[in-house]
Amino acid sequence: MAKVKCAWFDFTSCEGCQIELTNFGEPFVELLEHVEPVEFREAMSEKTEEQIDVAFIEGSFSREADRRRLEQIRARASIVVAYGACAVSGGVNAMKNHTSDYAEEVYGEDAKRPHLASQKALPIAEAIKVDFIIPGCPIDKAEFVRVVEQLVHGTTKVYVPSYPVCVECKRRETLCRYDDNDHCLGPIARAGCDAPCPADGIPCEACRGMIDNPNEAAMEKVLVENGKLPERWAKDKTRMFTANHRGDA
Amino acid sequence: MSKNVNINVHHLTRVEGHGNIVVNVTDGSIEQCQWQVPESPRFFEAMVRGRHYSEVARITSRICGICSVGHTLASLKATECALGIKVSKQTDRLRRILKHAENFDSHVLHVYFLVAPDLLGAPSVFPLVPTHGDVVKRALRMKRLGHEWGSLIGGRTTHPTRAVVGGFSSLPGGARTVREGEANLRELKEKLLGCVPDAVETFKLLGDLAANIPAFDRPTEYIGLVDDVEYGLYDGQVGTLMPDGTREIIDVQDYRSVTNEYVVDQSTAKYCKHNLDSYAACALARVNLNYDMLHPEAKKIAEGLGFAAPCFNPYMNSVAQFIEAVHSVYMTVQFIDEVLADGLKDEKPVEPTKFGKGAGATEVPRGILFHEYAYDDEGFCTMGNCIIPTGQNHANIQGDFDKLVPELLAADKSEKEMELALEMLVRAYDPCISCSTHYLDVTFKK
Amino acid sequence: MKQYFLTDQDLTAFVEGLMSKYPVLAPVAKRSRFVFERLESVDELRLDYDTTILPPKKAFFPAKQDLIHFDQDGFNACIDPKEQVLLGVHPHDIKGIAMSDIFYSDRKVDNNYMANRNATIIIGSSVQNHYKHAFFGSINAERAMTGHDMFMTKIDGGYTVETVSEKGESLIALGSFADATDEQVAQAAAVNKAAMDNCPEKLNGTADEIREKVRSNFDSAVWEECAKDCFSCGSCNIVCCTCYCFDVQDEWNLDGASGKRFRLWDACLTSEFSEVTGPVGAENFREERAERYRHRFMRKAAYLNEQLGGPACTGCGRCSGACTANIANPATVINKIMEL
Amino acid sequence: MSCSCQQNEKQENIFLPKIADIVDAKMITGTEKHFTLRLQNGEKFDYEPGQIVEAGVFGYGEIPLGLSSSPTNSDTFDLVVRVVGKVSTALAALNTGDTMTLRGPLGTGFPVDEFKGKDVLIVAGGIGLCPVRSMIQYILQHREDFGKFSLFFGAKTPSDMLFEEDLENWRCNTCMQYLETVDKPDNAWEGNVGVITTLFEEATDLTPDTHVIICGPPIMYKFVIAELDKIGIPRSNVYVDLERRMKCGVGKCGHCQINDKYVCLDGPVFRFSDIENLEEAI
Ligand SMILES: Cc1cc2nc3c(=O)[nH]c(=O)nc-3n(C[C@H](O)[C@H](O)[C@H](O)COP(=O)(O)OP(=O)(O)OC[C@H]3O[C@@H](n4cnc5c(N)ncnc54)[C@H](O)[C@@H]3O)c2cc1C
Ligand code: SF4
Ligand code: SF4
Ligand code: SF4
Repeated sequence: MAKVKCAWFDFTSCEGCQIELTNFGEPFVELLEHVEPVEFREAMSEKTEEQIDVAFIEGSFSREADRRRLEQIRARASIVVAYGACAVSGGVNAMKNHTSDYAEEVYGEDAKRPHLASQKALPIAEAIKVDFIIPGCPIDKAEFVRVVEQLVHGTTKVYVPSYPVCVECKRRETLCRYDDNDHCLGPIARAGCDAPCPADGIPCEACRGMIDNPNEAAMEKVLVENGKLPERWAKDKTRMFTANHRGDA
Repeated sequence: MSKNVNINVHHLTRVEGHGNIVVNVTDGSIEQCQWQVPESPRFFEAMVRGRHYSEVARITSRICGICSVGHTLASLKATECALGIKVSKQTDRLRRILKHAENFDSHVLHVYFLVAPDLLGAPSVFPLVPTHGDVVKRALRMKRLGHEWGSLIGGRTTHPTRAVVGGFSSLPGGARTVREGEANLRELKEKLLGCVPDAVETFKLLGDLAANIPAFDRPTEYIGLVDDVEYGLYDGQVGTLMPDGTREIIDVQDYRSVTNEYVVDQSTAKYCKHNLDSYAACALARVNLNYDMLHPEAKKIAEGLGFAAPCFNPYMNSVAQFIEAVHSVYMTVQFIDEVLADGLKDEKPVEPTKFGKGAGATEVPRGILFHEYAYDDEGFCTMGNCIIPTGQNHANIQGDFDKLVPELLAADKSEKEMELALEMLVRAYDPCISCSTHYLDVTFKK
Repeated sequence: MKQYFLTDQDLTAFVEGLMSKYPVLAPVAKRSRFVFERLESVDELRLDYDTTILPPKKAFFPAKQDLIHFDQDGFNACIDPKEQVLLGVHPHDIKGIAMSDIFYSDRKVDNNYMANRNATIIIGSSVQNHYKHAFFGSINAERAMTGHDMFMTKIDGGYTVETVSEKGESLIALGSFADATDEQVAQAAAVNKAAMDNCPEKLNGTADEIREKVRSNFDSAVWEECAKDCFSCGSCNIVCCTCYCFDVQDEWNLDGASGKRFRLWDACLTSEFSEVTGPVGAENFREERAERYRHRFMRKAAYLNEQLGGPACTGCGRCSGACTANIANPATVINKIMEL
Repeated sequence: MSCSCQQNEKQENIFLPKIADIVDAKMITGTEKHFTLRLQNGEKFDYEPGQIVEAGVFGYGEIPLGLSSSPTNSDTFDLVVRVVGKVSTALAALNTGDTMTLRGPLGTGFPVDEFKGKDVLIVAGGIGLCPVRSMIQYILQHREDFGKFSLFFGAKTPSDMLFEEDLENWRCNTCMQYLETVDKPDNAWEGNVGVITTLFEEATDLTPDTHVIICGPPIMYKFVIAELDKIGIPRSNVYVDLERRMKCGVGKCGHCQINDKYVCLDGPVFRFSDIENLEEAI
C-alpha cells in the first residue's frame, strides 16, 4: 500500500484538534506506516507543492480573505476532510454570529481598524467542497483514526452516526444528566464521540453538531421542564456549538 | 557595511497560531523589523456575554487547545471569585495536579516537537522517525503520559470536562467509587515515577544540544505568579522581577495595572507593558521568579544544564520548560500523597454565594493568564476579559528583535542564519498566537 | 428444587463465597441510580435497588461485542465464554432474559450470545423497592420465571432461598443455609405477590386485549400526537430488557491490516435504523418519527407476541425513566390507546 | 491472534463467513459489477433461486446480495453488485483472483416446485433483475418443467440494462416471451419506451393461473399488481422480492423486521397475499 500523503491546514480555531492527535503517544508511529505528513505548519517546516492525497482542515471560514487559501487547498487535494467543530459547523466561533457588536466589545474604538476585520464564522463547506467530516470539539482521536484508516483503504463513504448522544450514554450506562438534576443537549446532539461529557458528569453541549432533523422545539421544552432552565437560557442554549445549525441561523 | 536583507516569513511554522516575521535591511540600515500577528480575531469576550456561569469556562477553554486546562482553571477561578465560592482543599490539590499535567504535557510537546528539530537540524519531527526513532518514541511516550495524567483528573486535556465551577463533576478517572478513585490516583503516581528514565534521557539530550542554544541576553521585566503553597503555577499573586532584582507583588484583582493593553497595527493581538516597554511571561519568567521553590530534583536538573537564575537569554526558555517539567512530576506525586493521606472524598461542587465581578489568574505553559468576569443576579455573564501570556509577550518578542537584528548584522550573519535565529527566538517563547488574539481591556470601550 | 433460609448476617459470607469462585455481577449504586457491575467488595451489593440503568442482559450481550478479529492471514471468532454469577436479578428481569434467550436461539442459534448465557449462573432476588415507573404486576404476570438457578426473597431476618437448578443447588455449599420453614416459604410467596400487586403503574387490559386494540389503531392519529416531542433518541430501546436489535460494524486497527468486526446495540427509534441506500440515494422505510415510535409499541404489544408467547415487555419501566421527553411510558401510552 | 477460538470451532457461529475465490469479475454497466465465484476448499455452494448471501470484505463490512445464477450451474455461482455505498464499493473494487467473504445461502427463495407445470411471468425492474436471474436461468435450463414463460424487464435507460449477453439471448429465444422497456431512451434505442406496466398492453395472452414473480423498486409493486388484478391472477400466485436493511442476515439484528416477519429468514421472497395486509411491507 503506497503511503497516503496528508497535509494539515488551520483556519480560525484553537488548534486543539491537532493537539489531540499528539495525544496518541507511541501508536502514532504506527499510523506513520501508511500516512505521510507532507505539510503541517504547527509541527513541521516542510512545505509541498505536490498534489496532496488528503487535506485535513481545522478551523472556521471566518474571513473572506481566507477563501482563496481554501480554494488553493481544494485544488491541490484529492480529498478534503474538515475536522473539528470549527471546520465542520463553525463551532464555538459561530456563537457571535447572531450579534453585531462583537468587534466593539473586544476591541472598542479600535474595532474599525482594517486588520481586525472578521465575518460570520462559517463551516469550511461554505467556501469549498468538503468530502468528509470529523466533528467534535475537540475531535475524538479514536474517530480520527477510524476515518483515516478508512480513507487509507479507499472507502468512499465514512460513517458518522445520525443518531443522538443519548444512544451512546445508554450503551455506556451513564447516569443521565436529567437524573442528576442537570440539563443536557444529548437528545439532539450527533453521536460518535462515545458520550464522554455526561459520563464525566457534565451536560453534552452538542459539540458535534445536531443530528439530522433535530426536534429543537421538544429540546427547548425539555430544557425548561426537566432541566429547570430559565426560558431565556433554554432559548439560547444551542448557540454554544450549534449556532449555525439552529432553525434561526 | 552595506548589506541588504529581506526576510519575510509568512505564517511561521512550528508555532501555534499565525505569526509573520518581516525584516528589511537596505544598505545596512534597518528599515523594518517586525513580529506580526495576523491571526484572525475570535471575540471570545463578546461570546461569553449572556452565557450562564456554568458554561463560561467551557467556552473560554476553546480560546486555546494547548493551554485549555489553564484557560479552564483561570476561568473557573475568576468565576468562583465573582460568585463567592471557596473550593475545598481536595479540589485545590486536584487542580494543582491538573495544572502540573498541562505544564508537563505542553513543555514536552514544545521541547521535543517544536524546538528539538531546530537543535537537531531537522525541519520537523517526522524526518527524525527513521533517524532518531528512539527519541521520537520517547517524545510520544512522554506526551502520552502528560495526556493520561491530565485526563485522569480533568477527563480530557483538550477542553477538560470534569473541572467545573466549585470543584469537580466526577472523581479521578471517572471512578464510580472513592475506592476506585484512590486506586486511579495511586496508579498515576506509579506511572509518573516510571517516567523518570525518560526524563533522564531527555536531560542528556538537552545537555548535548545545549551548545546549539544561541547566546543572546536582553534583560527585561519578568512577570509571573508567586504562591506560598508551591512554586507559582496554579495560584498566588502577581510577582514582578526587574533586571536589577527589584521585586513587586500585585493582587490578582488589580491585574490591569500590570497588563496595560494597547492595540498596534502589526497585530490582531493587543500588546502589554508594565514598568518597561515590554515584559516577559513564560517558563523563564517563572523560574527566575520562583527558583528557590523548585523541587530539589528539578533544581538538580537546572544545575546540570548550567541554568542560573536570573537568566536573561530568551532562548533558554526551552531549558526552563524542561526544568519545570521535572518539577511537575515530583510535585504531582506530592499532591497525590496529600490527597490520599486525607482520604479521597466524593464532593459535590460548591454553590455560588453571590453574583458579582472577579478576576482569576493561573500560569499556563507560556506565562501568566488572567480571566475576569461579571455576572448578573441570575448567574449570566455580563462582561468578560481574558489576557493571554502570548499577548503579554508580543511586545517583548518585538523588543528582542530590535536588539537581536543589529547584533546579527554586526556578526555578519547571512540572511538564512538571521532568519533561523529569529524563528528560533519566536519558537523559544512557545507562543500561542491564536489565543493571544482575543482579549480586551475594557478601558478601550467607548 | 429446594427451599433454604439464609440469615442477613450470613449473606456476606455467601456472597464472598460466590466471589471466591466466580466473577459476580450484581447491583451497585451509581450516584442516584444502580447498575449491574462486577462486585469488588460485598459492601457494595445493593439488593434493595429499585432498578438498574441497563438490564442484566449486558452480562451475556454487552453493548459492544466483538464478533470476529481479522488480520492479513485470516480471521477468528471471538466466542470465549467465562463462567460468571449474575446476582440479584428481579423476577421481571429474569423473564426478560428468558425472552432474549428465545430471540437468540430461535431458528438460528446465536452462540455469541448463547455461549455467554450458558456460562452464567443467575441468582434472582425479590423486589424490595419499586422503580417509580414499574408496572410488571400487570404485564406478563402469569408468565413463570424460567432460566434462573436460584431465587432469594427478602423476608424478616434474612432470605428464603429457592434453588431451581442443579447449578443453583451446588451453590448452597458456599454459604451456611438452613432449610426453610413452611412459614418462611409462605412469607416469601406473600412478599413476591405483594411486589406484583404494589407496582406504582398499571396496564388496563390483558395482553390479548392490548394486542388487538394496539394493532387496530395502527393508523390512528394517536401516534403522531404522542410522538410530537420524540427525539428519535432510542434511549427507550437501549435500556429495554427485551429489545435485541444490533448493528454490525468493521474497524481497522492502527496498523491498517488487522481489525475487528463487532456488534453494537441498536435502536429502531433512530432515523437510520431502517434506512437503505438505493441508486437514487437513501430511502427510509420508517421516515417519520411517529412511524418509528409506533413501530416500537407494535413490537412490544403485538408483533412479537407469537414468538415469545406474550408481549415483548416486562413492565420494568426503564424506558419511561430513560425518555427525556417523558413520552415512552408504555403504561401511559397503552392505557391511552385502550380508551380510544 | 488474541481470541481463543480453537475450542469453539465446532460451536456454530452465525457470523463466521466462508471465503470465495473470484473466478471472474467484470463491470456490466457503469455502476454494476458481475462476479463469478467459487467457494474455497472445493466446497459446494448449495442454494435455491431467490436466496441471498451476506457478502463482505473485512474492514469494510458485509451486505446482503441476491444470488443471480441458477444453482444447477456447475460449481460456480454469480453475484452482481451495484455500487451505492461503502461495502458495495469495496466489493466492486475486487477482481479476478481476489477473494470475498460469504455467509449463506440465507433466506427463503422462490418456491420452484410450486411453479413447475405452470405458466410463469417474471417482472423485473432495474437491478431487480439480479436476484430473479437465478430463477430465469433455472427455468431456461429446465424449460420442459414449466409452461409458458414470459419475462418483462424495465430499466431507467438503455445503459442501465444489466446482463447484456443474457438480454441478447433472451431477445431471440423462442422458448420465452421477453419484453423490455426503458424510461428514458437514448438515440440508439429502438425498443419500447415507458414504465414497465406498459408491457402488459403487448402481452395479451397472460392467463389467470400464471405464477408471477415481481422484483424491483418498491413503487413498482403497486402498479404491477394492479395489472395482474386486471388479468385475474390471484394474489396468492404472486411472489415479490423485498429489500430491507440487514445486518446479520439470520433474523437476529432486527433491522429487516416487518411485523412478525424477518425479510432475511421468511423472505426475501414472499407470497404477495401473505404480506399485502402487513403494515409497512409494501
Ligand atoms: C434481500 C436483498 C437482496 C439484495 N440484492 C442485491 C443484489 O443482488 N445486488 C446489489 O447490488 N444489491 C443488492 N441489495 C442491496 C444491497 O444490499 C445494498 O446496496 C447494500 O447493502 C448497500 O451497502 P453499502 O455499504 O454499499 O451502502 P451504504 O450506503 O454505505 O450502507 C451502509 C449500511 O446501510 C445498510 N444498507 C444500505 N442500503 C441497503 C440496502 N439497500 N439493503 C440492505 N441494507 C442496506 C447496510 O447495512 C450497509 O452496511 C440487496 C438487498 C437486499 C436486502
Ligand atoms: S445525559 Fe444527555 S446524552 Fe446522556 S442520556 Fe441523558 S440526555 Fe441523553
Ligand atoms: S418496553 Fe419499557 S417497560 Fe417494557 S421491558 Fe422495555 S424498558 Fe421495560
Ligand atoms: S420515545 Fe423517548 S426515549 Fe424513545 S426515542 Fe423518543 S424521546 Fe427517545
